[in-house]
Amino acid sequence: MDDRRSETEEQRLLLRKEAVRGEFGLSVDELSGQHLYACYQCGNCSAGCPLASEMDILPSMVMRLAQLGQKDELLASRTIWICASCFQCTVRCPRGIDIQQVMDALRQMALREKVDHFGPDDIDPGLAATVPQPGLVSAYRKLST
Amino acid sequence: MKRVGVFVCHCGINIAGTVDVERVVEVLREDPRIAYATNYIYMCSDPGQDMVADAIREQELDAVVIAACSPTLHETTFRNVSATAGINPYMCEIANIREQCSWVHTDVDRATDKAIRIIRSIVEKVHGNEALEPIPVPVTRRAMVIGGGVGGIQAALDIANAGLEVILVEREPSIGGHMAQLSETFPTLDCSQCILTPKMVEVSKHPNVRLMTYSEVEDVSGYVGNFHVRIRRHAPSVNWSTCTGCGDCMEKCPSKVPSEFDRGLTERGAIYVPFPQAVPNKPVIDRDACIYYRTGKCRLCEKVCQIGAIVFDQRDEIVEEDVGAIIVATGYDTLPCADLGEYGSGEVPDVIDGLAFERLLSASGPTTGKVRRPSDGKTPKEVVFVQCAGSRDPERYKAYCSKICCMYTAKHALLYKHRVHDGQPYIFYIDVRTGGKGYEEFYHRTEEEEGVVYLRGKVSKIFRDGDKSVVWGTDTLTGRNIEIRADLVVLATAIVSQPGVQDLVRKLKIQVDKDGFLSEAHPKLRPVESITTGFYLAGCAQGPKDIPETVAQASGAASKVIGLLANDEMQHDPTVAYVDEDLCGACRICISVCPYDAREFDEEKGVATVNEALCEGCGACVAACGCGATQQRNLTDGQIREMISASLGEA
Amino acid sequence: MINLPYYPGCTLKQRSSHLESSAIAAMEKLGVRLSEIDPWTCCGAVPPPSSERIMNLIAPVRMLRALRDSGENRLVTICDFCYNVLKRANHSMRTDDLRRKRVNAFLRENEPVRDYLPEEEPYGLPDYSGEVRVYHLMEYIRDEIGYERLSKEVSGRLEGMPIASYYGCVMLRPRKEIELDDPENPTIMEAFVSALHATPVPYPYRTECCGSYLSVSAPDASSRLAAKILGSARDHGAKGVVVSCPLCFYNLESRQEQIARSSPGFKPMPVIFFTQLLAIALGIDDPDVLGFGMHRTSLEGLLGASAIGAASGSGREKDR
Amino acid sequence: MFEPRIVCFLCKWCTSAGADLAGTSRLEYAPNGVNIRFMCSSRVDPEHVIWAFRQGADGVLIGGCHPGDCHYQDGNYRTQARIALLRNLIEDFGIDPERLRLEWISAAEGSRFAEVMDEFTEQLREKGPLTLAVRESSR
Ligand SMILES: Cc1cc2nc3c(=O)[nH]c(=O)nc-3n(C[C@H](O)[C@H](O)[C@H](O)COP(=O)(O)OP(=O)(O)OC[C@H]3O[C@@H](n4cnc5c(N)ncnc54)[C@H](O)[C@@H]3O)c2cc1C
Ligand SMILES: Cc1cc2nc3c(=O)[nH]c(=O)nc-3n(C[C@H](O)[C@H](O)[C@H](O)COP(=O)(O)OP(=O)(O)OC[C@H]3O[C@@H](n4cnc5c(N)ncnc54)[C@H](O)[C@@H]3O)c2cc1C
Ligand code: SF4
Ligand code: SF4
Ligand code: SF4
Ligand code: SF4
Ligand code: SF4
Ligand code: SF4
Ligand code: SF4
Ligand code: SF4
Repeated sequence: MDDRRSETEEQRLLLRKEAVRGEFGLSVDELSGQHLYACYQCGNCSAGCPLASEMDILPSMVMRLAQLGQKDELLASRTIWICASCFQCTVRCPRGIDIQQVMDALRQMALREKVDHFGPDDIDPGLAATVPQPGLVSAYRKLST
Repeated sequence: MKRVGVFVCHCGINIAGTVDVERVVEVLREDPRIAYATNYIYMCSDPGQDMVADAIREQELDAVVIAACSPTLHETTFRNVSATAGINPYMCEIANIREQCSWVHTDVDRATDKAIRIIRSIVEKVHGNEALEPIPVPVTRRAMVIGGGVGGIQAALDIANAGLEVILVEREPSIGGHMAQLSETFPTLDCSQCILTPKMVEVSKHPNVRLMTYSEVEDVSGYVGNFHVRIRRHAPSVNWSTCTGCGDCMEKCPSKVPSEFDRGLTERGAIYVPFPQAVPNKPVIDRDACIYYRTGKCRLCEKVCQIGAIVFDQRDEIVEEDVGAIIVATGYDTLPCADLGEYGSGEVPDVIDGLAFERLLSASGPTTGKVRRPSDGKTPKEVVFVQCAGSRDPERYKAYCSKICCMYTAKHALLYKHRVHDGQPYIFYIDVRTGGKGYEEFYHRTEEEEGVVYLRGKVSKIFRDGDKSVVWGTDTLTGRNIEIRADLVVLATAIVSQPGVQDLVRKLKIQVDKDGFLSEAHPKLRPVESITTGFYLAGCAQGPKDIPETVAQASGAASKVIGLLANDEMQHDPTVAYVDEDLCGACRICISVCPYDAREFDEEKGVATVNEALCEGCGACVAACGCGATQQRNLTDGQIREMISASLGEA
Repeated sequence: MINLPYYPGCTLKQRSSHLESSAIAAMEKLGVRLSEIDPWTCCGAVPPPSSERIMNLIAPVRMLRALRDSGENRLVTICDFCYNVLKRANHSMRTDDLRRKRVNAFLRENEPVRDYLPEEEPYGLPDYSGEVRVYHLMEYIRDEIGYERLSKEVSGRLEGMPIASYYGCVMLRPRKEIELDDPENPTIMEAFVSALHATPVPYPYRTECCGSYLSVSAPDASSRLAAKILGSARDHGAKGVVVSCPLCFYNLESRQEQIARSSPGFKPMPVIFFTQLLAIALGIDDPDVLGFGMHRTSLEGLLGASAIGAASGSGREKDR
Repeated sequence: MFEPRIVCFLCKWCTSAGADLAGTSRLEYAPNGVNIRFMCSSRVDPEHVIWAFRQGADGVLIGGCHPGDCHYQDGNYRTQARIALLRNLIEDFGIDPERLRLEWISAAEGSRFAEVMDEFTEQLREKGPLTLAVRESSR
């Protein structure tokens, strides 16, 4: 009985004001130039994201978790690496948030804290020889330090 | 020099506890600017009031200062006392030594000092005061209502029933507005036509109402109580006094254009009435659509009309009227589907807006109330409703919430279920807003009993695929994206202001907010009045509203008008701005600062003037006038200087 | 002949040389000489010049500024990525005071000292504030040549050919900075296709992203997107897809074998650059110019065997 | 201790009503100001302020409704613009612009009014009496 309770307890997001309006949110705001709290969770970004089916956390939920200061969960997510910076979410957000920039900010933070998500070694040499430069440059710039 | 008397009140110990009233009186008696000073325990009591009146007579005072509580409490009391004692009420002023002195200080010496300064400053004010009379403004006891939707109809009826004349001006050939297009109305589901049509007939038959449809206000001059209006009556090209409304002409007219009333779901002729229950039920010729006006050939309607009522060369007519008050009830429009690129720009045939769906649901509509989709007339089995289409989107569309669409979408889904029992409605929403009596219950009913699936998320894209309209949305509650291959999609498009509103408000000189809705004088306390006196607001012209709120505001506006027109004259506070013509340098700054358009320029004399009936006495123009030409009655710059000096002088 | 300053970008010089060769030849026929600006450097290629980092803006602004200082006020580019970067850099020089100051200050400091400059102008020429108009070649054709004129200049070779336009992600977005067309309901490519007498095929996926650089980091995800886009175009009756971006071309054209592997039932679909289409319509059939040899997916289904045979006799693949 | 003298120009609808509320709530504050009630803060002419300084005021407070709440629509915006200009002007006269204070105080903010009066009085006490060439000569 007791065990189960402590388990459910752990599933709760422990909110503290340090997390909700803390360092993390501020640096996301600063790095992305966007206001996280402008997001009112309409979900439009998720609904139109062409890569949503490849993501573990939908873009709107990325925004929500960022509002709640859930840094670890976000930086460990697959979503931030799957986002192709296609601007679809950005052109549709009713609150004018450039979500793609928020993704970029999260990627940067992850790169600063951890190893590269993707580096020259990960690329198939055949691919490297044929893929147009914007693809290569973007991949390196966005996905590695 | 005026003989000024000062009456210092103790208010029990409320004043006397902190302010040494005896000393105050002693000091004031020494003041050469003061002829008489005394004190009393309760000045507003009957004996206190008598004391003031007696002193005015006995001491032959020209003016009095009551040093007591805030003027908001007893200014009127003591001005009345002064009047009964034979001096002009504007010769009485209040010095506030309670709220702004005795109650907020404890040091007796300093509070007493301050009280003396306060009194001396007010004494200087009355020295400069002149005797004033309220400005009488004559009133034309007739009103005009612009817009013949449910709001305008209600307002016109209320005024007419109070025994006053009303002119009801409607731009379209028939009154009724949007409510006439609706099927059934939330939350009670009464049939819209059934409750509206009797009112339309009543207003058209009312002896006190002059109905002018197919008409527009050309211009308005004058001010509250005395407006002069010019109304353009568009030529219907039909002699309405002889036309019987038989409809033969409409049946035969070969021209066909989309019907505005049916949101393009049906067609009408060039000669038409907008809908069968129209009031008045007389046709007009839409000259842009008429073959004869375009090519010089046809005149079929003329041939079939037994009466000979068709008049091709009829001209617009200008009617001039005087009215005392104007109600603006010009309603709303909805955001065109064409503006919504991600929802198909209005080009996907089975993506329609809420008003079109109302027509599909309406028993008198193009499908006699059976839900059929526009593309192929089939019964749609899966219908997606999209809320907040163009609302709550400051980035691309409208920042505000359109207020009624949550409710009418619930209604749409429910009525759809009633018509198509095996159909499945889905509603995409961001929030469900049900602020109204019985509204939340209505929403629960749709959700629980009617099996409507509510999906929390915005729809990002709609496109046509085969005969389906594919909807991409999300459900933020499960964190899953959704695709629905719908047979019909209904967009709850944003409520927007009338496209013509800018033109209208320019003519009326009233204000609109950034979204084009009419601005009210105060958002809480004067919600049915325009900022410009004499204009009143009703219905969606002021902001998105449902029918109950529209009707409530219309009745509120009507009662304000009835109050204003109750007498032949209105009284206006005389502490208004005035101009010393010799000093005026004709710079016209005053004209630009006045929020009420009370300042005008007399080209002949080359000086600025004040329209006293419009001036609210704010003083902005007085402060703006660089020449000192504009002053305010009983608060001139000279008075203010004296007040300042007195407040800083020795106590 | 009109001389039009032209920025090629890295890709057009190497892996997508057929985009450049067909563009130059076709524009030549329309009386416009694309003259490469000199010198040019890589534009940076990363679409979002993020607000905090001005470094992404330096390379594009330096080129635009040099161009302005040489008296030009137009620049055309073809690659969607270059266009996005140049146009957005330009936009921020027009609208963002702070960034304009910072970028210009940076450029000044790193400028070679020119002692012939007069004293009163120690900083040389005035700040760059977005004076050059950056065109996409498609935009130049629409706005400066005009589709009406174009449709008169071309032959009927493409008459009635059902072609789907694919916009990709960065040609139209973000809306406020690019302002090329409505990103939700664009018409520029369809109108271009019509002007060439071909038949534009509308389909829902025309503005859905093909995965961009995910072909490098998450190739399977990008394959799945490409399969949907090409499948949707096919379902709506297209015989070919026209693109303007080298990366789109790569994702939709060069990777069709992988796409076929991950999406059973996938059928190859011809993909062609808009400049190639234009060149064909203008009667060009030099195989070196058209560069069909660089295609991995047969164009036969679109152009017919004879047309391809003639044009693809030889082709260059510079990188190989 | 130096007791500064303050002239307060208050609009009738908001700040004067706020001052009344401070009274009904019996909030104590420094008695250094005398209030002069106008219909609207926009009635304040820069001349009035300068006059007050010349007549011996050590500070002038102007109180109006919060932006957007003006009874006369936008009077307080005008005041704000005028006072901003006036600040520069009085500085040229050798008057510390901090001696002129503009506050938005609503009819519900009695405590705010009391606070402002205390704060302003204290601030002026620190600054000491205003010495002014024009004033000296006029005395
Ligand atoms: C799809 C939909 C469903 C709805 N369902 C419901 C419901 O179920 N229940 C409910 O309570 N509410 C409902 N509403 C809201 C309802 O329609 C409005 O509350 C109501 O119609 C407002 O009435 P009105 O008189 O203010 O404006 P309107 O009905 O718009 O009338 C304004 C009138 O003014 C006229 N006019 C405009 N400009 C001028 C001019 N310059 N000169 C002269 N005349 C002019 C117009 O022609 C029109 O006749 C619904 C609204 C929509 C869009
Ligand atoms: C916490 C809270 C915050 C709010 N904030 C806002 C806000 O920010 N903005 C806003 O617009 N609205 C706000 N409101 C709503 C606002 O309070 C009401 O809209 C408004 O007060 C309603 O006024 P009323 O005159 O109808 O009723 P009330 O204010 O309730 O007045 C009714 C009066 O009738 C008297 N009375 C009752 N029965 C009898 C009887 N039998 N005989 C004689 N007298 C009787 C009562 O004593 C009372 O004085 C808020 C409400 C709450 C609860
Ligand atoms: S579209 Fe914008 S407002 Fe909506 S959930 Fe995404 S980030 Fe938030
Ligand atoms: S930018 Fe990223 S998150 Fe936004 S729609 Fe494109 S892939 Fe999705
Ligand atoms: S007049 Fe005012 S101060 Fe005097 S007794 Fe009456 S309430 Fe009190
Ligand atoms: S036919 Fe004549 S009488 Fe009948 S509706 Fe038409 S105009 Fe009127
Ligand atoms: S003249 Fe005009 S209105 Fe009359 S029948 Fe012909 S088209 Fe219709
Ligand atoms: S009323 Fe409901 S549907 Fe309409 S805008 Fe507001 S929240 Fe959206
Ligand atoms: S006092 Fe105010 S309302 Fe009167 S004329 Fe002057 S600015 Fe207008
Ligand atoms: S501001 Fe004064 S001087 Fe100027 S026009 Fe008005 S009254 Fe005359």
